[in-house]
Amino acid sequence: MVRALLLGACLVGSCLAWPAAARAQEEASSTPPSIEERLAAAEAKGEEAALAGHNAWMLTSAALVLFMTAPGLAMFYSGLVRKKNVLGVMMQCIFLMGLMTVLWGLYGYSLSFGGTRGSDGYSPYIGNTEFLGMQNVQRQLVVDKNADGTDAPRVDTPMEGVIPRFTHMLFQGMFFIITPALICGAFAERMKFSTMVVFMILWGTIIYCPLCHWVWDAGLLAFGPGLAGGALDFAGGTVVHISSGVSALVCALVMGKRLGFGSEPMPPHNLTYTVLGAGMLWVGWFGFNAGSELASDGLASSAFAVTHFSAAAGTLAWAGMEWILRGKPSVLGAASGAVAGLVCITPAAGFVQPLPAMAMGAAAGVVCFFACTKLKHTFGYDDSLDAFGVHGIGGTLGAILTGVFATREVADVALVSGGNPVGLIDGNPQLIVGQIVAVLVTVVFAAVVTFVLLKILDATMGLRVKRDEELQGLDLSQHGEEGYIFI
Amino acid sequence: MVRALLLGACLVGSCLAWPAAARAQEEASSTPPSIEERLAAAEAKGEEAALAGHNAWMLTSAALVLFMTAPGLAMFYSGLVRKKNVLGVMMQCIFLMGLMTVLWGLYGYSLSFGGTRGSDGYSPYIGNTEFLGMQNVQRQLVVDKNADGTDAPRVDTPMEGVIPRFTHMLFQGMFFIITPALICGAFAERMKFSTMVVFMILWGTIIYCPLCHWVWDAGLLAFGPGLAGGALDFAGGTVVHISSGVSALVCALVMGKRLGFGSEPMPPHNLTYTVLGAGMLWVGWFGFNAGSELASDGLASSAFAVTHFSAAAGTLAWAGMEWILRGKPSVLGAASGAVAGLVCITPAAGFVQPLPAMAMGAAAGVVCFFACTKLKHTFGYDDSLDAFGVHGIGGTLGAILTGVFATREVADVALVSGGNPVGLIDGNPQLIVGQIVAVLVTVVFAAVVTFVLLKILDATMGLRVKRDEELQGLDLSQHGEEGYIFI
Amino acid sequence: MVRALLLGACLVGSCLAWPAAARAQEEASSTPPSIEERLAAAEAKGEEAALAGHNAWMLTSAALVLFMTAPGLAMFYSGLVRKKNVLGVMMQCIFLMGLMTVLWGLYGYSLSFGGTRGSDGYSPYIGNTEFLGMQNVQRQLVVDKNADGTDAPRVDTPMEGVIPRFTHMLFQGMFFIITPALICGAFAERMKFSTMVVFMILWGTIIYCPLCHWVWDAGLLAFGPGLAGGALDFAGGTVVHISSGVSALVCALVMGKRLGFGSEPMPPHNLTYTVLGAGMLWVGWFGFNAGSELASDGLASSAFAVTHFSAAAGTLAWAGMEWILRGKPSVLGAASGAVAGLVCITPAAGFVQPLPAMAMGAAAGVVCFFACTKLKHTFGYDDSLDAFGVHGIGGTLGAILTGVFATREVADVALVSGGNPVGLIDGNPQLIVGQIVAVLVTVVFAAVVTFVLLKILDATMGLRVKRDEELQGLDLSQHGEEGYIFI
Amino acid sequence: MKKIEAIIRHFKLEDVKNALTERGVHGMTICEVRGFGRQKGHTEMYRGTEYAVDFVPKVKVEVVCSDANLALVIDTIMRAAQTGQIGDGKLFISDLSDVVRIRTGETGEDAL
Amino acid sequence: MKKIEAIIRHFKLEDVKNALTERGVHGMTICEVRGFGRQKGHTEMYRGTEYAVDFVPKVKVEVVCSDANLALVIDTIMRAAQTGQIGDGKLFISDLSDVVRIRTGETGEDAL
Amino acid sequence: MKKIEAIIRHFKLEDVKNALTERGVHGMTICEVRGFGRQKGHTEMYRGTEYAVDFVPKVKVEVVCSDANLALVIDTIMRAAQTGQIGDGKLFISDLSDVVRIRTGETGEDAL
Ligand SMILES: Nc1ncnc2c1ncn2[C@@H]1O[C@H](COP(=O)(O)OP(=O)(O)O)[C@@H](O)[C@H]1O
Ligand SMILES: Nc1ncnc2c1ncn2[C@@H]1O[C@H](COP(=O)(O)OP(=O)(O)O)[C@@H](O)[C@H]1O
Ligand SMILES: Nc1ncnc2c1ncn2[C@@H]1O[C@H](COP(=O)(O)OP(=O)(O)O)[C@@H](O)[C@H]1O
Repeated sequence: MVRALLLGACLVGSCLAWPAAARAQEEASSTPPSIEERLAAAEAKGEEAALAGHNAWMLTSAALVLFMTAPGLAMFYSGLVRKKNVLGVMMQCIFLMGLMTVLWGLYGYSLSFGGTRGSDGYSPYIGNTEFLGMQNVQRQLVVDKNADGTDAPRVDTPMEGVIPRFTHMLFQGMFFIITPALICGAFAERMKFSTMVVFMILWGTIIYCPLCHWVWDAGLLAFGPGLAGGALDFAGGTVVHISSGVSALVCALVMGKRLGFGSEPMPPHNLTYTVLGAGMLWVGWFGFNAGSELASDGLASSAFAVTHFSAAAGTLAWAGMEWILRGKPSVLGAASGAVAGLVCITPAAGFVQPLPAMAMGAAAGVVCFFACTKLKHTFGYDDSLDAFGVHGIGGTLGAILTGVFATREVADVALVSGGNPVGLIDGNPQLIVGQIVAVLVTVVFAAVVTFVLLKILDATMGLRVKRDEELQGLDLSQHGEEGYIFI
Repeated sequence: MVRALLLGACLVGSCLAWPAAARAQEEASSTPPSIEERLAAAEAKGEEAALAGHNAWMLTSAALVLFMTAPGLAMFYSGLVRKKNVLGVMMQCIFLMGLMTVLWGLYGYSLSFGGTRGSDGYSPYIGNTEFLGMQNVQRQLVVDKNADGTDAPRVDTPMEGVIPRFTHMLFQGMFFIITPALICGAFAERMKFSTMVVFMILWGTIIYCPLCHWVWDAGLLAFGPGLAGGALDFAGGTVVHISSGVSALVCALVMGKRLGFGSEPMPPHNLTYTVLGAGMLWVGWFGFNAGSELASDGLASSAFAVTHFSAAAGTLAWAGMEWILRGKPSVLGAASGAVAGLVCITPAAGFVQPLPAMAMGAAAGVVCFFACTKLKHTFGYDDSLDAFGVHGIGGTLGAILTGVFATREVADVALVSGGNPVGLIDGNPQLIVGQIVAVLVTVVFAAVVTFVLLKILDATMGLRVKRDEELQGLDLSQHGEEGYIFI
Repeated sequence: MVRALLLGACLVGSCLAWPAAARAQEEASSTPPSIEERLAAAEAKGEEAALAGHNAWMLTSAALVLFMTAPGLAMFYSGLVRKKNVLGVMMQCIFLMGLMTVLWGLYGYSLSFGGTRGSDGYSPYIGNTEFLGMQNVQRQLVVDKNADGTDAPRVDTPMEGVIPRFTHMLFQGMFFIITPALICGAFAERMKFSTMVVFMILWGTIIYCPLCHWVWDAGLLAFGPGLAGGALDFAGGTVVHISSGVSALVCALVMGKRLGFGSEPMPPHNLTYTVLGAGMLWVGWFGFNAGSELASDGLASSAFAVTHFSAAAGTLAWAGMEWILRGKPSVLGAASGAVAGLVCITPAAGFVQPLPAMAMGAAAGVVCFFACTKLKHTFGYDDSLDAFGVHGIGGTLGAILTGVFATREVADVALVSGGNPVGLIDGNPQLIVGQIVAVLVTVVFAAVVTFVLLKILDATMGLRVKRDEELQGLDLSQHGEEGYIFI
Repeated sequence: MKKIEAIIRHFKLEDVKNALTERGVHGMTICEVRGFGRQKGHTEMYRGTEYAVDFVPKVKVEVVCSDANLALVIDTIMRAAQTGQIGDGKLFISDLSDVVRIRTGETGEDAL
Repeated sequence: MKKIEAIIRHFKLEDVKNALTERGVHGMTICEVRGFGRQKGHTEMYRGTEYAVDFVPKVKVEVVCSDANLALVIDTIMRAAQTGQIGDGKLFISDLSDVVRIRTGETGEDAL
Repeated sequence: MKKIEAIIRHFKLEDVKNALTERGVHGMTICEVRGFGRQKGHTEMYRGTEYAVDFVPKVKVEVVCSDANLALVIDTIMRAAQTGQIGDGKLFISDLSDVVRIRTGETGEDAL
């Protein structure tokens, strides 16, 4: 923005939060500043600089997580459906970007993160109204007094740890978009768009917000105060992947199969999109996991590294299983394995070492491979894009393995270990209990509420498009458009 | 680069700018440093750290804004044309990335930002030669003297506010690429490539650089010294969107319609590209708007947040209008709405609160929807990809609503509010006048100069490809290539 | 992660590394802290902030470099092959992301960067076991003592310069992915997948790791201690581009031409992917080159800028050559020119000024244009996607021109110039000798080892797919999948 | 010999193929076509511009058979492709003067 | 009954369809084809390699009509598809021995 | 006049085209088709679901020629398209009652 003026003033925005320091600095030109003044200036500069550094990484992370939904997931998922439904899937992604963001700003963030344990009005079950409509998040004018009694107005941005609360809200808000978007994989190619919209509003409000509060706002499942000692969930094993994966399974079961499922071929119409989307998810996941440190520090780097290793091992494992069992590694297998590895490391990202991370990724590749091939075929449900097989199963595996591999060598001392053993390999068997309890609570909660919601919606609005519409494809029937017109 | 050596030295590059501090630190190993020395080191460290943090975000932002042009806009726009012109559109984007960057480096940055108000050689009409060929931007060797009289060479990177001027130049240079690229939407599928190249050189030089100087280098329209008190334009409502949108309309009018417009169907050949491109634009726009703070601070987070909210509201509003008026929300509508919301919030990003931002996005979704459907059909011009309908109209709306919703609760105190009311909701009716004046000046300036340029080019080089070439498509006729060979 | 607790503690992760400072700050609420205490806190804050800022940029850079491989290179390369091989190319990219990452974590990083010149166990030929299995890279628990004798456990993240070593490892690990992936361009559409996997494991281990050590870990070719004074290679002219480009040529020669090469048309099946991929490469390259500064400072900005200018000039030069010689600029030409410009500036990014960078980009555009058109046709080898023509030739040109244009005005004083002339334009003819020697060593080393590897693999596993498989396409024959099913 | 060109619905292709092979007809050639007839197309809307897409995607199945087999083939396709709703498609029957198998040069019914 | 196969230019399809429907012909099937004939193709150039693309994209329109209608259909298509420049395409007329409507089993002209 | 419909392999198209033009046949129309016959298709596998793709991509080349030229055209295509392996394809020969050149209105052999 305004450049020339900006030079006249001191150091843009944030500097204004430290008017004393700023003034000290300006006076410096006339008389040499005292040690006291220089120290105050250095302190202010340090604060500004720390905020700048952490914020730089966290804003980038927020952008990366949105990037995961579109183009990432939109591309990954839409490549897997038939051509006639390609826009249907993409529409779910982009529309949810709009819808969930508005809900998050209005009340979602408050229901998730409103209230601080120990202070008035805090509940371990659901967030309070602290941040409703972005109050206490947005900037506000504060008028201090100068030493000479004149007004010293400044604009204050509320902080959350080392970053502006705005940044925290944004980062977490991106999770509120991608989590419901993941569920879309289960009912792809057959769900009525209008019902999906209502379902997601309810799902986000009644399932996501409480879960998020339980796990990440010192609630029911949080490490420490939570049930059975609570669970460690660095970046969303329970909140994001188990919740969406289990709800996806319930959707697949309640909605029933696609017309022609099992008899007609339904191969992915554009695997190139799926691979490219997987690459984008991999890149974006660095923001998802390393960003969940909510700061740019050594632990963020560690989380980034284990994320990368797990994804890599997952890629090799899934493709390797295919190679062994069917003679050919497939690119869909490699892409799926990468995602499985990423899902599995998510809850563990801030607690485990690189080699265990590779083991976790490899385990996820193998287990999710069987979930998406054998398990699904055995039970015969139509989880179109394997949202359950990858996110539900992979997330559960990750949550439990976090209890195994979490270690005080990695975990934050002040928040987690206090220097004591953390996971099973550290010699502490307790954590696994907390992890399993958290998994069970999440599974039951997500499954039951999703089931009830779907039944109500089925009775009122109807879940599926009409038979003809399904045959014609969602692109034309729901949106009146075609994906590709190559003539 | 050189790792092992690097360990031997101190702290890479930037540290060298503070040799005193560095030396102080090194000596620390022998005798305990004095408070004075430690303070000097802490000050140096603070400077290094602040630069690192702000620069991290701004380099990321610069990358994000380039990402908006390609792949973002290239994908968004090219999906909307017919298959035979897909490369024509992409070529315009990638070629402009080359062309405008070279111009920017040679003289564009200087014409836009050369000179500081108040100092010699400054003109409010056009930048001076300060930065020609990157002088005063690029690094330079400075040889200081050590206390003992020996040479202490160091390389200095000129600063611009809290970031290296290089970073400022890069960030602004990305705007110089995307702004002309936006215009391409108006004459898609029919403009001669050679003429486009010449047109864009002239447009960038004669329209963009002055406008940029007027608004962002304390010139004719700048807040404060500008006409009628000047206008607030955080990230380019006038400079980027109104200028390109209005020029787009003039292009559409002067060039005439595509052959077969109105009689033949011309549906988007690949809406999947358009949606994916919209997702990329949304992500990249965070760099565009939050980066326009030119620092990583609380206001950057605020700008990021309102950008996100406005895009979300725009998505819902445009798709919602379609749902109400035509019974189906379309994915093109959702994507267009997101872009409309992003355009509208651009001038306001650093001045408004979240809820007003949602209102602005919603307004943009509705207004641009009507502009691209009713208005265009009423007047019958062929703005192929609605560059005017979205950027011209959305930018104008945003510029005016900035006058309404800008508030001292958000705006930078030192640069903008001084603690006093800013926009209409703060109780200050003056700003709206400045905003409207800036809009009018921009509209008239861009329209008239574009018109004259086009008329001259029409008479000399010809604006349109030949009839046969247009029928064959630009890919083959202008570039001798095909987009997809799927056989 | 855990939000509410986080507020109770101090400043997340990194802060814990400075418990004294943290405590000082907490006590501040009761008694005013002494100058000594405040200074310690300010020093700690400065360290935290600097780490945060540099790390923010470097993590972003690491993500950007992965982004270059997929979706970037996957899209760029796959668009150039025939439809039946589109997945084959993409599979190479995504599988290598998994494979090379696992190797890097297990031993690659250690072989490349293990050991510090001057310390025990260092070899200039190959890295040692310092970082095997991520030891000395990963986090570790350290138990200090408090003043009162109680334990003060903290988790330490080893540093590398100003960033966590984890970050350094990640950033460099991304290079270990993209470099082999570049080679895939030479044998596209005909190589057996299983053989490719084995080849890349060997190539990475035997060629990449040593080369990386020679150049970037103070080894055989490093600036200063290296042969003939060593070479400057900021971001990988020799290590990445010459090594991969030359190996690519050897692959093309040893494997022979694709069936039907020269008689059947083999046009790019999806140029839209290629252009979009080029855009992604351009964006990602900012991380590649500016990230190679390993810090967020003025030199990073400079490297970013010259990267951008060179890419731009390359775009114009290649497309311009076509325009002049064939009457039409092609979009493939523009995209190829951008990549050529990016390749050429890579070794020079931290050493040259903007205008020379433009000259280098333009030279690369012209030279690589001739390499990919005339040279290839003259010698008749089938380097399917011009990996040699662009990376081999462009990298060589860049390495040599670095010797010409590197200047003390830009280069890091402490690490490189010491204030003395650097390149030819500074008046120092020596550097060019070192550059040429490094190029020759790299060319010979990469060519010979690749040749031997290929011959062994040819005799044991076979390099090419069977004739029928090649006709059917790699997607079906190697992976059992189709890229697009548009019916 | 006869050529039957059957214009059918996409999702009936599997059924038609299976029905034919079950009845011993082991050759056919298919092609994507778009048809215009009684069955209505659909409208698409892009930023306020409405396009009537009158052509409906169909598959054309071409089966060449001996005169003797004609009735069987017609009957088989008819049954397999019928849904009873407008747009089921048509069979066009014509004479071929000869058939040649490229691989062997066989002609006439031997070539099938 | 007769089958008219018309090879026409892409951008004439709308006109042909409208002309036919105006004259009461309410059925046709179209298909993307590429043609080789007098009309020249184009050359494409990718990194110095030149490809001559000899085949030009065309649309094949198939109309089945009664013998009585043949002249009308031919005339209608001719007029609508003509530009007068090389590459306008051709009409191939052949006999059909029968037509069947899959939905109803009607045959002959009733099936149209 | 005769119409020859040749179902051939993709990679033989160039050869067929060249062979025909060498022998003075300067017109043809081609179309992407998929064939089912003796030649086996392939299987594809996506996350554990296996699809047998029975249809093999082929190209249909349609050449219209005078009765006199028929043998030449058949022979030319046969030679150019043969590999000797299952799946080389077939030629279907039928009579045309007329040909019209849209541009000029010429009919019969003049229209070719
Ligand atoms: N006169 C015709 N000539 C060629 N194709 C026709 C003709 N009439 C119909 N068709 C084809 O048959 C398809 C089905 O015809 P339509 O009238 O929609 O329904 P129905 O098969 O029930 O009669 C059309 O989509 C078109 O492809
Ligand atoms: N002998 C032929 N057999 C089959 N199709 C033909 C034949 N000759 C021409 N065609 C088709 O007719 C189209 C137009 O023919 P062409 O010679 O280019 O121009 P014109 O239609 O003016 O005679 C060709 O593109 C091709 O599809
Ligand atoms: N009865 C038939 N009707 C129509 N097309 C056929 C018939 N039989 C074979 N074809 C076509 O001919 C192609 C080749 O036939 P196929 O039996 O595979 O091998 P061959 O050509 O060696 O006999 C098939 O893919 C199909 O397109």
